[in-house]
Amino acid sequence: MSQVNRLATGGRIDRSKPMSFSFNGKTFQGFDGDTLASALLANGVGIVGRSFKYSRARGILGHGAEEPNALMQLHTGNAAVPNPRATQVELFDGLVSGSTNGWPSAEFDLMEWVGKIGGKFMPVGFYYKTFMAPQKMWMTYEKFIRKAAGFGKLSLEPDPDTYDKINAHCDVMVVGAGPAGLTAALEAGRSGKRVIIVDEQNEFGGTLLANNQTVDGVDAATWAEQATAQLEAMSNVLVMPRTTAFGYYDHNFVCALESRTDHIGPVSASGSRQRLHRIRAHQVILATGAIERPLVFGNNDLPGIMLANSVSTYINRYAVVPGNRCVIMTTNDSGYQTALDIQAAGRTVVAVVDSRHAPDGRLVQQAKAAGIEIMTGHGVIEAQGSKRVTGAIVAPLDAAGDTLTGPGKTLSCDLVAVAGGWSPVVHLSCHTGSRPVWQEDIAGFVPGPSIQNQHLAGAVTGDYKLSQALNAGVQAGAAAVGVESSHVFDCGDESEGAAQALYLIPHTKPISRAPKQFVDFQNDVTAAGIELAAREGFQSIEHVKRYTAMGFGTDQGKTGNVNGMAIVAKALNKSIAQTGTTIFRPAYTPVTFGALGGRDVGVLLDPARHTAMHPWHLANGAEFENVGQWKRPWYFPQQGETMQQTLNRECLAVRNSVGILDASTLGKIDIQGKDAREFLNRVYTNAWSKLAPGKCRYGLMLKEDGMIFDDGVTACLSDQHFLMTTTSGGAAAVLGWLELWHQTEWPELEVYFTSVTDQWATCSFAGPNSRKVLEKLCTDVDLSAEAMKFMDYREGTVAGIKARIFRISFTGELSFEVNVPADQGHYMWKKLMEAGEEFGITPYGTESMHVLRAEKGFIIAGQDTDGSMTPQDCLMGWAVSKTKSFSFLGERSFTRPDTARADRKQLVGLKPIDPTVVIPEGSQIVMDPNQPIPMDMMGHVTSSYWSECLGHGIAMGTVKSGSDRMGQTVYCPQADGRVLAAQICSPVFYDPKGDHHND
Amino acid sequence: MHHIYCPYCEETREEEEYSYTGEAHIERPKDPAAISDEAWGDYLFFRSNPRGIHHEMWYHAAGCRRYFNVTRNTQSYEIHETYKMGELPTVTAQVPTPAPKAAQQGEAS
Amino acid sequence: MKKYSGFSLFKHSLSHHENWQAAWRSPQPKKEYDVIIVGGGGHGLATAYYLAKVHGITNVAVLEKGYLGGGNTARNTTIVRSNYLWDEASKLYDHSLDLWKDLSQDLNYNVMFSQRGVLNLGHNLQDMRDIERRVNANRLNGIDGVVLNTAEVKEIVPVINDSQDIRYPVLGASWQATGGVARHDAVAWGFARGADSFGVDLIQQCEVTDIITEEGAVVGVQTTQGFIGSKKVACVTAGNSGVMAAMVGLRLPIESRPLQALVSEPVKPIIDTVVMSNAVHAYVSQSDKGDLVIGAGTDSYNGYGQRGSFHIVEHTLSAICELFPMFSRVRMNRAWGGVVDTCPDACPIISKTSVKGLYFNCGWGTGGFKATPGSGHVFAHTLAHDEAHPFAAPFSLDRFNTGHLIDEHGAAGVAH
Amino acid sequence: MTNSTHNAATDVMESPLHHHVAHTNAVDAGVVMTEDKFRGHLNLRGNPQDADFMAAVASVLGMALPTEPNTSVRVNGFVAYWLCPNEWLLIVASGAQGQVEADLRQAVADKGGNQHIAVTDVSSGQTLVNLSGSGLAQLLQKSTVYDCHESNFPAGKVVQTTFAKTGTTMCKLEDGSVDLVIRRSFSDYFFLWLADASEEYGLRIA
Repeated sequence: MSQVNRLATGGRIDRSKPMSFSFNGKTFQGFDGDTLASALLANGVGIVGRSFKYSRARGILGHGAEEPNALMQLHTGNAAVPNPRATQVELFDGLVSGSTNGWPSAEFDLMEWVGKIGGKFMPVGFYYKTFMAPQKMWMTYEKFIRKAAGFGKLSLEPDPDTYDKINAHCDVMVVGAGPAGLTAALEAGRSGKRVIIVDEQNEFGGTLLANNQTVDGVDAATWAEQATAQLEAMSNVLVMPRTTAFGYYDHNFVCALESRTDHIGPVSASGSRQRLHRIRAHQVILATGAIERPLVFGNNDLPGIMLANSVSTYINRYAVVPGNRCVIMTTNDSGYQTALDIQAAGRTVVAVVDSRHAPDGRLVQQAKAAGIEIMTGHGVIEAQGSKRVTGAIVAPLDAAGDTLTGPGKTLSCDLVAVAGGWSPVVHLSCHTGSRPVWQEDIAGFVPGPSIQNQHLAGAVTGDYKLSQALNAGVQAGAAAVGVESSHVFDCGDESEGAAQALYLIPHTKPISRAPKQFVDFQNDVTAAGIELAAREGFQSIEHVKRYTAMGFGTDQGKTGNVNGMAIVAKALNKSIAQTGTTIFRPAYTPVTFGALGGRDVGVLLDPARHTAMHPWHLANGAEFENVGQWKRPWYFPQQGETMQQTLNRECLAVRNSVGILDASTLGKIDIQGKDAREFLNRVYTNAWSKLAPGKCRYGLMLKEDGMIFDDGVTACLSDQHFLMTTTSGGAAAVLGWLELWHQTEWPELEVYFTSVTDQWATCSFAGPNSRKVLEKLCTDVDLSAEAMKFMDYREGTVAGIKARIFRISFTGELSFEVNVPADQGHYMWKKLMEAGEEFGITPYGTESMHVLRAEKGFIIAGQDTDGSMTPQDCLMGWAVSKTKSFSFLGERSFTRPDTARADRKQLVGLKPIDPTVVIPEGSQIVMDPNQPIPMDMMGHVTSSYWSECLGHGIAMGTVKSGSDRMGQTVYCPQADGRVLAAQICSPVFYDPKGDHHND
Repeated sequence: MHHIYCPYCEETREEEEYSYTGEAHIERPKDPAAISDEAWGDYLFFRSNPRGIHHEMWYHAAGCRRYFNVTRNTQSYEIHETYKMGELPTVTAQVPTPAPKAAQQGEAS
Repeated sequence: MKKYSGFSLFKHSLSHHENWQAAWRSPQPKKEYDVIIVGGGGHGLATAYYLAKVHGITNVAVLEKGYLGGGNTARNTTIVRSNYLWDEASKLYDHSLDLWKDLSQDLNYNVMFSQRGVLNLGHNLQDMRDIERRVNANRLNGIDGVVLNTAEVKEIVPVINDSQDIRYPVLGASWQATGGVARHDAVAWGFARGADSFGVDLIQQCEVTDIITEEGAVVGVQTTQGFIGSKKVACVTAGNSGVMAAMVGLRLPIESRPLQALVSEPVKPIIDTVVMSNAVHAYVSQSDKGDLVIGAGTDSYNGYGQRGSFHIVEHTLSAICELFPMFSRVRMNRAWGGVVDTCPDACPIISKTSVKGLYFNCGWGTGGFKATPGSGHVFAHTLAHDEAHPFAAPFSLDRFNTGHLIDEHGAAGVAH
Repeated sequence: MTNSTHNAATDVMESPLHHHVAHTNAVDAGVVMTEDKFRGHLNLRGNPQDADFMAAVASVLGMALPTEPNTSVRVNGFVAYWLCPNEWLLIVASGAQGQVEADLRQAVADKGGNQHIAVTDVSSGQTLVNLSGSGLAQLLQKSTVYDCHESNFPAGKVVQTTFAKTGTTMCKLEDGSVDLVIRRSFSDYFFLWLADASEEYGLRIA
């Protein structure tokens, strides 16, 4: 098909670069510089899709972000992109596009008949009134409803593209590179300050690119090119085309999406497809322009009915005239410019239909002089046609535009250009909480007061003259950088007659009976629907929006909202100012999830923290567990082993000889100062005043509500120097906690905290042979049982490295922890492995560690506690001092009525009656498994393992009044019907007297 | 997206560097054992939570690791001032928030 | 109240839908009511409905400063489930779920309650322990739930990333088949229409500016439409509860935080269930219109601005793209924020106060929508009898003094 | 008191980024990474209003500690970063940290020993990475929310801020390059991020 609507000359397309593309399976030609929309119009394509609810044929309405109809399905396979607007898709050779709706095709859609017949029974809100009985059937109805859901289709394959982000900072951020934005950026740029200017289009200039005016005597488009070149030449100005500022957040934070490769091909060959710019600006200048409004009349959604300004843009910028015989429906002078443009393009202007009775502006005179027929005091009340407009019924209106004053007549046409006035693009200014204000004289909302450092320039303020936009830009740019400028641009005579505020053109029939008069094209919201909503009591504009779905589309009501509000206001007998507007939210235009997620996916989703010994674990086949951000070896399977076999081997090695664990991930906080002891007294439950240098002590840390928050061993390195350990996941929180109390409540205490988690690599080796291993590597410390007792700390040299040695145990066996600077951690580990070889030293992971500590009844904070357990609940009252003079954090909460209750859940041991059973962790505990549901649950199993060393399953769990129930049998009903019985016992299953670790 | 002046770093930094840590100027009772369960509960959990001027603490977690105070409008998100620990705000709500007094339960339930 | 049905739609279509009556009246406030409910959101309207329907108390006004259902009801991700950990919470939410099942018929208003099932994903071993614990508790409480492994999750959500090599692989999930979503606005409107039909006055654009007490007892409220008397005032004002409490010199254990949500452009159906992941902070379902409806995390600061910080949305969408690698090509259409009333234990407050005749129903935090009918039902009981409904009793204010907290986030981390 | 001295034997010591040297080094790389490994890092705490403390430290380092926020001082191979009003990071020669720590404690003790100070060896817990090259500015923009433009981040300035999803202390040098302090356990993540973010400019490990 040839480009029937393409002009031979003019426009900003490059005729030397033809491009072939497909739409709904047919191949067409366009040119470089086209959008998909301009290329489709050039080829005479009318129907671009089907409407959501009624499956009506829809064509292109606008030329930019406002387009509600032309949602496309682009590309194929994993490159598929659902829902871009044809008006915003730059054409490239080989582009594959299609409609998102329509079955079997958008051109011949069978659903149209369903819509035509069923539509009558589907007024707004019809879902709420039916499909209620029986309730169960809703899911069945819904299945059918969901079949019609959605526009475009996602690929099921992962996205082949990447997306990234840039943080940017500037003195002045200019949004929009139309006339106002360009002069604002030029003015601000001249000050030398850092300026960023963005525009959603591929080319800067905005309306200048499709304008017949002159700027200081220079053709508008040429002036725009020159201005852009000047900006590009300024090193302090960042010029970003194809970049949409989509969100304006508090404290002048603006987010902009840069499209980097969408105009080149379906998938980015290298680099990111899109880049999110996170911009913090001292001053923001919104030069976002205005969008033309359509008018509401019967069948106003037919293909061939377009915004007048868009028709002019297609002619002037793309050299495309989207019709042969055009009727222009206008309420203001701007429609006349379109008439002149059409005529200049050699097509027929059937008539300009002007709702005003006595228009007399400059453009009106020009049109008259050009011999264009003008019907004043008239309105298009209904369009005719099925797949494209074929005629417009025109009837006389009274001066207010409320009532028809005579019979209508039909004008034959294939294009209706509608100029219903302008809506300033107030979206961004709303994002930070500023409410737009209705301005009667321009019949539009303008940005309201804002607490941001925000400036406005151009059409966004409701002033639509080119010279005013240019001059306002200068002033905004100057104000943003704190200078004064008196430069004034001259664009010739721009005088205009007064516009009429008209939204809905009356029909011969009442709204409820007239042919559908569309307000929101994408969601098929009609004037009748809005009127019905008002009739049914939905009187707030937000209610109307929600009941009718007006403005909920992907265009967020850019063309329809004001008309809808006007119809609501009229139905309620209020003014638009009283009715108000809904609030615009980010995003101004939709933003890909990928860009919002950026590079923080895959391995970069969250940092994986590694210890110094990590390479060894990898090389030796460890399976890893996520503990907080850490990767910890979970277990070290050998060839052919099941996980349980591995655990059995690892645990027995510890019990019988020696095992080694990488404990580097435990949080470590270095504490220095005269008041370190006093501070520890306040944050731990137990007493620290008398802990001698060279000694360690276990401590429990509580939140002020008395619940266990963290635990760990703290060593006294010297009288005023302690090393605290925390859980692996809790280190940052504990350090923040210590700093909080020190900085806010007890600044008088002389104590400093420094994180040394990463400084020290920790090898923990446990088992009866652990001393022998250490003795091979350490000769300068007396490691004998007499000289270095359980919970002692020494400094010494291990394998030639200055080390900290702790005799502490989390396994119940004789055990040592050696801390060395992490640079030497890997080396130390290897040396210990060598030294331990003769004893069969066995690396073990967190799972065996869990088994070994459970055999000893040691808790894991976060597994056996859950934020609702006190030390007493864990039967750890022994770790709570009752004699400290200072009321330590959390102590007061112990005496609250609920915390002091005797029947609280307590942590006890559970021995399965069937010794071969391992009760699943998370099992709930009941006393009587035969009771009816809901059962009286006494607690739950927190930890449970097979103990190879003991030859039976062991578990820990919470049980109401558990410590009073020793010996009682409890039951754990399972999902599969089994009931597992266990006897309540001491949680210390192994070596209750502690002979082993004291060995 | 707050842009917050750290009174210790003496620079305005991005929100991502900070964490919010709750209402400011809540003092720990000097003698917790001496106060009622109600007063303790009030200290633990009850907050003024105003719509408007709010004095609150932020922690410069990714920066200098200092806690400091911020006077911020919880409706407009405007920050009026930031000040160091131990200092008092200069911007306060015109209508003061009510004196601390926990909403207590009636007897029946 | 004229009954809605397929037949009524047909009948009205013959008269071009010109004769539908208003779903509710727009009355002027009377001088005095038996009960004033402050807050015309889902919970307040449900309270009014059940007060009238169950307790026969119809001389009731619902005062709403904006428009009905315009607060968190209008802003949430509409997830309904009852698989809470603790007995107290699960009883309350399951009571609510029971009411949901027949709500459309009860209200004669299709609230589109769609039981498409809810998955709560686990990404590490502790997540899975917590899931086991919660599902076992649910089962023994008579609440449906099963623990699924990765393959079973994949079967329900074929588009999920089930690779075990990713940073936080899906290890499994809890699955509540009876959970789902509902049409949030319809819930408010259905309750409003129902309450109105019993004679409850729904008064919009009526902001309560003060609560008037005499000798420690409530006598009425001062509003932008004048003084309105009542000896019982029930505040159901979610994020604004702290502001209401301050009117009588009370404080609450509540902080109001921004909670953000977003929707994508409509795309053809790709997921059928609700997928929630606490560990990576992402909650997603797909509406009948085709939007992916996504809940983000709560901002950490207090805020009444109905908007939060951008990085929260970024964080959520990186998690979503990780879980659903094809979603990175779909586009966010709109993001917004609500003001959620967060409690220290992530459980609500349904309670009398030290001021006679003043009641609060608040603190629902991020999870109030699912409780709407249950909350209204038990709160109506509390108001009617001046004594807590058994399901509401554990949620009294004095638990913060006694220490009897019902720590849902401490225990299970699933507060949404 | 702890004097942890490093063993000089290099096969014993592994820097946090040691295993990333095998990265495919780009020709004409826009980003060049150099790990300045095994430097001595000491965290120093004390009261800057305490003249004795300041004098004691100056006597050891041969320079006064920086007291202006976000500044650094660099003399004779010693570098001191301001971290907060009572906290500094001292970067000293490889292996010297033990001696410097001992000297600092002694100098303070000589002043009467009553000062409230803390010195902590963190040499092994972090590493110093230098980034330079034509792609540096954009790389930093991708990686940190801090404004690294020269007008805001001149030579000598020290900033603690975010780096992707981890944190860093960074210092601008006279030659325009940037020194970053990276925590050991995050170093693998740091490198993954760096390699990814610098892909479009090319990355070379010097």
